[in-house]
Amino acid sequence: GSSSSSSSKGDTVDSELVSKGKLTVGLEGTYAPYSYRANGKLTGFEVDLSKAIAKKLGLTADFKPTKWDSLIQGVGSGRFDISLNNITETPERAKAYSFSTPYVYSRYVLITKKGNKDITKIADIKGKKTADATGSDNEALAKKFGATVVPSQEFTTSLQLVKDGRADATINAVSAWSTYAKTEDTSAWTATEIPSSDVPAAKIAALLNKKSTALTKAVNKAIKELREDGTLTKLSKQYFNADITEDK
Amino acid sequence: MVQQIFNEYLPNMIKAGLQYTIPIAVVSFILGLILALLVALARISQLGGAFKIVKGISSFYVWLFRSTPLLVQLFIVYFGLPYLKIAGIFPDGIKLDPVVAGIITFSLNTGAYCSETIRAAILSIPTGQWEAAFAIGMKRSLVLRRIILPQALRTAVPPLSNSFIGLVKDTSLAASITLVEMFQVSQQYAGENYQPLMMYSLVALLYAVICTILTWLQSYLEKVTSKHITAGEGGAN
Amino acid sequence: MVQQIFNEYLPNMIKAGLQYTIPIAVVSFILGLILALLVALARISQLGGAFKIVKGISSFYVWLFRSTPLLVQLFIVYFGLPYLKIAGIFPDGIKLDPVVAGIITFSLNTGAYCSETIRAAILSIPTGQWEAAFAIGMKRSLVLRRIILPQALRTAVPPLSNSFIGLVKDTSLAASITLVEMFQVSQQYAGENYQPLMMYSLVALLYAVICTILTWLQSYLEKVTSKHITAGEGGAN
Amino acid sequence: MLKLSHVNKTFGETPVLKDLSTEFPEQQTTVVLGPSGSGKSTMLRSLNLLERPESGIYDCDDLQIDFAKPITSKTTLEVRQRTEMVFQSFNLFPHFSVLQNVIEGPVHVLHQSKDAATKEALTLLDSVGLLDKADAYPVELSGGQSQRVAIARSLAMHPQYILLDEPTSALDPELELEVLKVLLAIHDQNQSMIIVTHNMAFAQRVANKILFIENGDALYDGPTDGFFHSTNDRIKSFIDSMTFSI
Amino acid sequence: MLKLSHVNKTFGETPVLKDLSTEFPEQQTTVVLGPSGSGKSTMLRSLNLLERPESGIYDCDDLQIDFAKPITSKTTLEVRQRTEMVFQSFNLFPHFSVLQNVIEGPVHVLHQSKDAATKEALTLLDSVGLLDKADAYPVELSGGQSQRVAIARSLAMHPQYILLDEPTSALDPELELEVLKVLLAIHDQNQSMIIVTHNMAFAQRVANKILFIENGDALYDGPTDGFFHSTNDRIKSFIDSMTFSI
Ligand SMILES: Nc1ncnc2c1ncn2[C@@H]1O[C@H](COP(=O)(O)OP(=O)(O)OP(=O)(O)O)[C@@H](O)[C@H]1O
Ligand SMILES: Nc1ncnc2c1ncn2[C@@H]1O[C@H](COP(=O)(O)OP(=O)(O)OP(=O)(O)O)[C@@H](O)[C@H]1O
Ligand SMILES: [Mg+2]
Ligand SMILES: [Mg+2]
Repeated sequence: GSSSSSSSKGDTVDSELVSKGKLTVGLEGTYAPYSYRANGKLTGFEVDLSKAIAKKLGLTADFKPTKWDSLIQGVGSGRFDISLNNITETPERAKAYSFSTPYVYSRYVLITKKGNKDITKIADIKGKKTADATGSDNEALAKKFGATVVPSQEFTTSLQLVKDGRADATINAVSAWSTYAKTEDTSAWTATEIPSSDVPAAKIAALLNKKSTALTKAVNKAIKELREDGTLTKLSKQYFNADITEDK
Repeated sequence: MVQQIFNEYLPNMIKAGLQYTIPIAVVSFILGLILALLVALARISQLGGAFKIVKGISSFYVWLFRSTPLLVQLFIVYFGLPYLKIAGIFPDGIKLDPVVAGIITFSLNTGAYCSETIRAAILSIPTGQWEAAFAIGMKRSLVLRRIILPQALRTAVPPLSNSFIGLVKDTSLAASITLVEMFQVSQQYAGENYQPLMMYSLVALLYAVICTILTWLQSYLEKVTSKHITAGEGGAN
Repeated sequence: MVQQIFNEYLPNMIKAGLQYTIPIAVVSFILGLILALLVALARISQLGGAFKIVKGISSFYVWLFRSTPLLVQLFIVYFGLPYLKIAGIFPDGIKLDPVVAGIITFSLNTGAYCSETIRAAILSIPTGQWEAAFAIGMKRSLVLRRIILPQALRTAVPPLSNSFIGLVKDTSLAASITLVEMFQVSQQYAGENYQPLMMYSLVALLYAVICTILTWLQSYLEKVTSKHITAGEGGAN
Repeated sequence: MLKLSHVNKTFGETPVLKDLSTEFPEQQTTVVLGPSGSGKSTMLRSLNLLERPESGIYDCDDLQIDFAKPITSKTTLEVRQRTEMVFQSFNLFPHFSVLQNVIEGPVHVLHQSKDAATKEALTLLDSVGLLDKADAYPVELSGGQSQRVAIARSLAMHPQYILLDEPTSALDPELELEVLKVLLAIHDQNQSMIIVTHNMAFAQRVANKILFIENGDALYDGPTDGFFHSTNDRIKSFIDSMTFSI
Repeated sequence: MLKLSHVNKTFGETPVLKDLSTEFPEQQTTVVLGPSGSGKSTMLRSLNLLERPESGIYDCDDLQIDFAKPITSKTTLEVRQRTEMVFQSFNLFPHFSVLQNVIEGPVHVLHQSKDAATKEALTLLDSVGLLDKADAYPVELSGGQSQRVAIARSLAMHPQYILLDEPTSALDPELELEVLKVLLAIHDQNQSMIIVTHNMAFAQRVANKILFIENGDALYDGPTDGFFHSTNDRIKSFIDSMTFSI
């Protein structure tokens, strides 16, 4: 009967894993500092975090770099156990997927072309064009504030669009911007952090399959332990130069 | 969900299709065909001298656009040309509107493929047709215009139609240069509802409908244009 | 930067090309060709009865894969098939390895296009060849194998080569099913060094090199295979 | 002996063979004459089952075929082994050399050994004067040479009957001559042949029997002399037009 | 009058025309005979500048062309308006109706009005017996009909000379006859013609002059009677082989 099949499933973490002994992680691998390629190797905050979570679960992390749509669908189709890709929890997404407890509270930055006096705060983007990645919460936010979204595939493209005057502004995570600013020339833009009074920080969490109840629990426990033993803060400082793991 | 598909997802995808996918494909194909014709004519031309440079450029163009991915071509035209700053003419680089950039790139791309098709079609017309036209005193340009091209274009209908169908599907890459065409709309919905598989399948359905209609049109066009033409010359038993 | 291009970017892109792009393209093309041949034969077959179902399936397959975007096909095979749970056989759905899923999809896709090419090539062989073979008492299958296919495949070399070149470029879509092929590597570098335009151009260069080599191979192959064949039947003046 | 009785064949609405009955004596050469479109090719192709008439009986020695009934593929193959067709447009296999063209049937249909087939093929090529072209490809041959290869190819199958459909009408007169000479030699060896031709001089020289078809039916079916001295107006005007006297 | 003097033409390494000199009298029919590959077509095509010999002089009435020098396109067009070519394979324009085929040159090259051209075209089609086919397309015509349209097409250009390269060798004898009759009628109107043919009976009937080419040179160049009663062995054996007497 149906009752036996539903109760026998998802009892243990092991039975929920895509492949035995491994935590299969979906991510883009093209998004610094969360996950990116340095010296030919996959690295980044979420890469290290995944490894740490896997270790707590007694597993090794197996990374599957892919496109944005694919890392969502990968969890849904049971190809990945979990996806970590700066994903924001929203009520709509929670209908289809489980989310772990947040591991980062991401604040937003509003970036405009240097000298743009029209846009100084998030409310100013109403009726303006913003460049944001399709499906991202940056896009959702821009729409919420009445902007027309120019879809772009990645952060550098968005910056390029603003610089070229093809969009008036772009919204992104403070973390992504500061990483960019570390190595690149930013003199073409003005960046304004959006205060939490205007927009609360986004809860960044891992995406899991709704069926993976045991795994979700185990991941939550691992994140809690990593937070308590200071690993989370250490990684945050290493990659973001700040502790953004608490909702301040 | 089912309700949303019919009330929201499909209507908006179709809207994007009518607004971007189809107009861009149609305009690019027309421009591409004109370009293809000119390039094909340049490449089969027997003019020498300075015209050899035109021929060389034509061959290079065809090679370039056939041997690099379309996505890269789009990217370079849209994001690369702004770097091309020419003092006096383009002091700020060439910044094209995405629709314009898309149409230019798609035209250039499909033009390269179609020029090969048209060239092959012209070369497939039996030399007897050229000679018969020369014999009644026609000049090369007149022979081409009145005798060869009308026949060649008929031969070229099936492969050109295939190129057009391919182009319709390729417009999905226009998302990378900020155009919200059909495929991009499906991705936007996937970003909201986290159901990419479902959204992709919906948009695939729309592509299939468009392509099927185009295939019908193709058979119709083939039938109409080849009405009086069979293999080679008619009448020889 | 220049140093990095030669020490890091290009070598790693080439590595990805040798590891994924080329093997996947080659294997898929071989499988696709076999499939294309079977489908073409099924569609031109004159068998009736239950075989009509095979013909119907073949036509449907060709239609389906030619009229939907390849990206969607990849997505459905990799992410969609796991939903296909068949009690007893696939209780957990069909979960294919990404390389396998890629090869299957690319084979099916290129097979659909190539089957049309092969079918047209078979139909282009003059009926006289069939009749001459029938007249010496050959059975249909023997005629196909010894007389028609060898000639048809030669006619088909140019369009098949084009399909193969197209396939090489299309493998760039495999990134959506977690295969880090050449194009994806260029995007990874772009995510790190914030130079997408440059990275795309580099990878375009590699594609251009591959395609150019393949084009040379094609002309060579054409020359070799059509050595004894000219238009239609030789010898008639 | 080959024999057709009451054979009917239509293409679409057009009747092409109308209740045609005739026979083709063994070890003799039957020449089929008639205006264009009268049904000569259709009849000849029916003998090799390349066309399927709708009704009528076809006797092929001990084998009897009723065209009104389905024909098994075994019967078809049997008939095709007893009859060989030589086409106006030669239809050599362009991807095979001359020798390969000739041994294709013996090796792959009659299952002879390749060596034996090659040996015989070379003898046959010699007899049509093309031994030196054994390794050439069809594209390198003139029309006359191509047709002689096609004749050798059909002889290699040791058919009871060779059927030839205007074997020389694609050829220039001088090339025609070389093919006709070969056919005469085969005729002199008492090989059964059925030849459709427009060459009256050749017909008169080679035929043991003339079959004159008009409008899908036999208007004349008898000895050669009788035909060329016929008093029938239609036959006389046909012979006149064929020998060009305006 | 057309006149060739010391014309040489090679294809690759092979000399095809060797110091050929001859002339083609006006208002007469010159028949060109010779074995296959002797250079007949090459010579005829040179008269219409479809081939360009390497050296020699070509006089076309007042116009003189030195083949060793470049030929302006103006001269080319001039020569092509004085001479019209009729091809063995007809080369009708398949996408035009019969009438359109005939008026194509008059309208687009001679810039006649469409009405005037149509009127004359219908007269010409009538004279070749094809008035009822004016609106048909080439694919619907028999070979003989196609060739008659091609002849009408060339007549519509009012050329000084009509050049015909084996106009009937793609046709069955009965269809050949209908074309030859049309040519005879044109001959009787004193139209200057140059005809390459293999039909000896027709050659004898129509020729005012015979040009026999062998190996790229004129072996005989003179009156018709002299040719058919020549004592030259080569000519005698050629005539024999053409009339099939094994
Ligand atoms: N496959 C076909 N489909 C339709 N009609 C055909 C077909 N083959 C032959 N016919 C018609 O059948 C009639 C007889 O044709 P057939 O080829 O037997 O004549 P033929 O006597 O051989 O003529 P020819 O001397 O021109 O070769 C013609 O009217 C022809 O148009
Ligand atoms: N375009 C060409 N390229 C190379 N060789 C050619 C070409 N055209 C003709 N030839 C050669 O030139 C020679 C003369 O050819 P031509 O066609 O003038 O002969 P012909 O007298 O008309 O013969 P036929 O009676 O067979 O028509 C032949 O050996 C032929 O192979
Ligand atoms: Mg016939
Ligand atoms: Mg010739």
